[in-house]
Amino acid sequence: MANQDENKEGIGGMINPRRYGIERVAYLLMRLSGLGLLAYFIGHIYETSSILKGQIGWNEFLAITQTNAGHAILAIVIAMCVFHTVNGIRVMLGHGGVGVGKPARPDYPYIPASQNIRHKMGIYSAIILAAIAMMYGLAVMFGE
Amino acid sequence: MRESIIMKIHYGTALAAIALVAVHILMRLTQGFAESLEYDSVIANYKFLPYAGMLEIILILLSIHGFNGLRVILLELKQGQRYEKAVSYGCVAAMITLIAYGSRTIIMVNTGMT
Amino acid sequence: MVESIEFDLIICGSGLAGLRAAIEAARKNPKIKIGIVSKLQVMRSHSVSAEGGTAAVLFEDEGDTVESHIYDTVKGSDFLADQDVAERLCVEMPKEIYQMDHWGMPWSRRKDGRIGQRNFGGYSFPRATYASDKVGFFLMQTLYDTCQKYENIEYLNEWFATSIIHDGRRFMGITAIELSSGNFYSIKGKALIIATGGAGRLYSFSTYALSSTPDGLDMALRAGMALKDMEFVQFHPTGILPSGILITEGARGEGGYLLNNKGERFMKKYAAEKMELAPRDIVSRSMMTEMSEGRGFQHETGVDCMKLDLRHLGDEKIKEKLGGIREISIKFSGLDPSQELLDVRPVAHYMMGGIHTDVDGATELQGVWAAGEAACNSVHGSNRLGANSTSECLVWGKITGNLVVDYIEKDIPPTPWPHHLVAAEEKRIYDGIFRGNGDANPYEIRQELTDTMNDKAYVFRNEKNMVEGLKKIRQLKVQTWKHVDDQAKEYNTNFSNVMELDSMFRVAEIVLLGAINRKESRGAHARTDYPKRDDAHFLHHTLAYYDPKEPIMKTHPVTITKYQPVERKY
Amino acid sequence: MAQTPTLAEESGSTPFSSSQSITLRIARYNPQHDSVKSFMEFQIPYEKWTTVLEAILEVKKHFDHSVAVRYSCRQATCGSCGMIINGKPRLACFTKISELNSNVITVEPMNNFPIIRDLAVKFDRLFDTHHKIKPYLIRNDTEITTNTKEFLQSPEELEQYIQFSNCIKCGLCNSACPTMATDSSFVGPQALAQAYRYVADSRDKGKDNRLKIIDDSHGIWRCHFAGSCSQVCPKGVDPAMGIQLLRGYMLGFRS
Ligand SMILES: Cc1cc2nc3c(=O)[nH]c(=O)nc-3n(C[C@H](O)[C@H](O)[C@H](O)COP(=O)(O)OP(=O)(O)OC[C@H]3O[C@@H](n4cnc5c(N)ncnc54)[C@H](O)[C@@H]3O)c2cc1C
Ligand code: HEM
Ligand code: SF4
Ligand code: F3S
Ligand code: FES
Repeated sequence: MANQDENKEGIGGMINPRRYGIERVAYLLMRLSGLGLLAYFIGHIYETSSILKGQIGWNEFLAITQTNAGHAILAIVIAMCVFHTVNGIRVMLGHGGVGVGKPARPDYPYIPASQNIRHKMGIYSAIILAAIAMMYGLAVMFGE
Repeated sequence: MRESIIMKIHYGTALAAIALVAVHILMRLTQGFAESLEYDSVIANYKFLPYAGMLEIILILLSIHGFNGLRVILLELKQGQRYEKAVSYGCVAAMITLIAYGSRTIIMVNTGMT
Repeated sequence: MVESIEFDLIICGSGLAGLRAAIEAARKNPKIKIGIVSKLQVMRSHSVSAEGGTAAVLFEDEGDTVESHIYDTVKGSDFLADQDVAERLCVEMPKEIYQMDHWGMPWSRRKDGRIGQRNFGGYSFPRATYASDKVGFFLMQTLYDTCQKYENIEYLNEWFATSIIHDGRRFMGITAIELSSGNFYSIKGKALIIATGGAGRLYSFSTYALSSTPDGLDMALRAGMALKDMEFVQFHPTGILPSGILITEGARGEGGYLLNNKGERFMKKYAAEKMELAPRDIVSRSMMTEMSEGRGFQHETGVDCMKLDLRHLGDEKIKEKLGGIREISIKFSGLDPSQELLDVRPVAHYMMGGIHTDVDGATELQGVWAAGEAACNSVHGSNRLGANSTSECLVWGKITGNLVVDYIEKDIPPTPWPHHLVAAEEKRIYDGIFRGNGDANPYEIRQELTDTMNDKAYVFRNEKNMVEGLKKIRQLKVQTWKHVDDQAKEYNTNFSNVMELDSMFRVAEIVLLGAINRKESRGAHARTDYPKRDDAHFLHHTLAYYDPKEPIMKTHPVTITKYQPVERKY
Repeated sequence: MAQTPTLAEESGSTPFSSSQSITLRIARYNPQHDSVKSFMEFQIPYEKWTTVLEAILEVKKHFDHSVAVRYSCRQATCGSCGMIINGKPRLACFTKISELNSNVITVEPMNNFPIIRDLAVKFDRLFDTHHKIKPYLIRNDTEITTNTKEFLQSPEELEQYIQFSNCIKCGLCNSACPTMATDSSFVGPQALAQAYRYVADSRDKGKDNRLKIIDDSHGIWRCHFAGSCSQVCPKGVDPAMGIQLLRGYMLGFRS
């Protein structure tokens, strides 16, 4: 990790979301949700393969997922998926140079145009949509 | 491969996946979540060729996207020629394995080999 | 045995002059090996602080002439400039501006796409070429970036040069300490360009970077070269309080006023025509006179000052053309120039003097050239006009870079490397300084020295003060400050600070001696006891040579080609 | 002649008159001799305009000559004095003690740069990456001849890149960037912003050339638009913007 010779901040510095505002939170959530989704995706493919074991195998597997814990995990997956998707769209636009502001002579005190309200709104909406979707998912799953 | 091509694929797969995953999930919701997971309805879905095709495409797109994402994170975590080579090939291998494994399910169910 | 490395050309100093020379040499002959030795990281040189402009005649179609630039320079110098040298500067400059443009310099532009120029003190045409108010910074960036094109330039970042090695006739190399490791090296070379900049940190109230100390000048001095005209120190009228950071003359060039406590633009009494845009020596003296006659202000630190009024320029113009000083005054003094008056006071800003060179920048030692502020080719005489210094750096950077390649390309017969000289130098700095002991705190001594210079050799000078100052400095010199408490090798700035102090003593003494000897008032050297210029006795340059006991002072004639000295009025 | 009190600017010999003081904690570490980083504490009086750099130099002057710190211009133009001040990368000469709102000020060497000693760090990699992106006008008539005049450039064209031209190579951005925290091969926001500075210059013709250089596995794609670089930049360069605009070319959003 933080290598003394290179004095790199290491993973701790990379994931620390506290110092640099919401953009850094989005960065972290994007990574976590990406990894989370990948893990789920692998699990999901393994899960669905149980269908090859016929109805019994499938139902056994389904039973495992349809516990409270299973539902909770699924709810988180939904949230991750929505956040990752919405924020992913924002990130792609940003990476293409959309909404990152126009170059202009900077005047002191310097306020970076790329750290603007549009992208902040994008991040907040990703988080809010993710929360709504998660709640909706929970309602559907626990509601029955 | 040039990094720009890889990353264009990364973005491209993400974009394509948005639409398809939406369909995939909406199927769950329109059919009613629990019912859609009944063994028979699942089998029926798989047997419906366009749907199975879609699943196959999602599988490929997201495997590419996901494992490339993983590769990116791993490349940034640590550097070194051997490590980086291992990460690149490892991710491709994992990707292929996952696609193969998932395809096996889809193809076998679709062709009625259960 | 001292480790050694080898280059064809060694450039000591990486400011505008050093980098310009490096590019010129590198592109002229891509085969020679060039080493830039700098006690700072190359990009950090003091030149980045230059703000206002670079003088050149660009708009002959709009009425400017090279002739007029030459005359303004000579008149500004109070006729002490060597006129052939001034001519060289003004003739070469326009090409340099275009060359910078072609290398990517972000010059500010006029609506028609041509390069913009602004008004500056002492000129009869607005010819200070500008890039917002960060000219030096952008020039440095342009040069540093252009250097990246050349594979034959090597950067010795943070190497402190300590001495010049020669056989009495010809240059052979230098010695230097690599700061990061603390190792002492000899660097062999066929030729050297000294571009170590000014030494304004001799004064405690100064616009200079904290690193602008006279170690480069001292190195040349100890190697037997003369320092010329060191008594002429320019005090810029507008150093902002409390830091002393510069508020560029461009602020007045864009229309700023200087006010006294009656709210008057007092410059009308001293330079009715040019007002605030009279040359710096005149404006500084006027400010000091106002203050001593009770028409100044007092800053909250207790220091006297005058006010600079930029409010009428408006926020937008200030942001566009003076963004840098806007940042400086808001940040460091808490004042927004579009709303408030700035507290300013004359501040040590430039040294007209330096290593004695001819019009080509060649020194008295074969194989050594000097360029930039460290050199004194006498282009500025006794008072430099604003914006002429970055120009000088560019022009003589180019000239020396060019000539030095011709010299290197000639076959120079090899001479045996004088190990004993390197050993002697090693002894001087390690036994004499690094392993010295004593209890005087070198940092406090440095403070006292620079305070003394500020007190005794400021804008107005007189015999009594300067003699007192010299005595004080000699007293300080014999105290036991020659020791380095930090005995680590790596990045030992304590060591380099003490070495800087060591050089300050020798050069401060020369400044004072020159000033005491010059019993007249000329340009930046204003004596209350001899208020008139005295061409009969003092129309000459001052030279100072090293001697372990006391510097040897000589004189040197001024080159006058076309313009006979007349009284200077603005 | 006016005998006014002298203003001793150089790290303040003006006796600090105020009664305010702070605790300055300086990280001490010499990799050649020490196995761990440690902190030394000093009580430093200050005025409302005192900067962190002045406080450190005060320590160097009166308490401990051996503090290793890089500085030069003391006016935020040379880029020497970047360090971590109370947890964030900042320029010591451009950070006033009074604006930190804290009684304790902790200064540490910049992250993601190898430590030489105490607060001084190695810049070799930053200089190398800067060199790598070809930071100069690329076209074949950059050398002037006798009658050359300027390349015309309108104020609007200047506006397209002047912001990025303000970079002082202080490295704060590289120190804040999350990718840099773990990836020592990443080109980094400083160099990428400079690549954009030249690409956006109407006089330059080297766009394709430069895009190729930064298109590798530790190139521009390792920026995830985290934006921390722009937040810490003391000169308003906004590298994050430059990088995304640059990537816009590669993704075909711009041409
Ligand atoms: C605040 C300010 C504003 C200015 N504005 C303007 C302006 O608007 N227009 C104008 O024309 N002029 C201006 N000037 C003057 C001008 O900036 C300088 O004269 C010029 O930059 C000097 O450049 P240089 O290349 O000679 O040396 P510097 O830039 O001072 O560089 C000196 C170099 O020498 C190196 N060095 C010194 N000693 C040693 C050693 N012992 N070993 C190794 N290396 C060493 C240093 O590391 C540095 O790289 C201004 C000056 C100041 C102070
Ligand atoms: C369908 C909608 C999706 C969109 C729009 C999308 C978009 C993106 C984008 C733009 C990135 C790059 C982020 C960056 O470089 O900063 C990314 C990264 C990533 N994605 Fe997705 N993605 C989607 C779905 C998925 C899924 C389903 C998975 C899991 C299999 C996944 C796994 C990853 C991973 C692991 C990363 C790397 C994380 C990072 O670099 O921050 N993505 N995604
Ligand atoms: S972009 Fe800003 S933070 Fe980064 S090196 Fe340049 S000036 Fe410093
Ligand atoms: S902080 Fe790093 S991730 Fe990109 S936007 Fe700046 S370079
Ligand atoms: S000392 Fe130059 S940037 Fe701080």
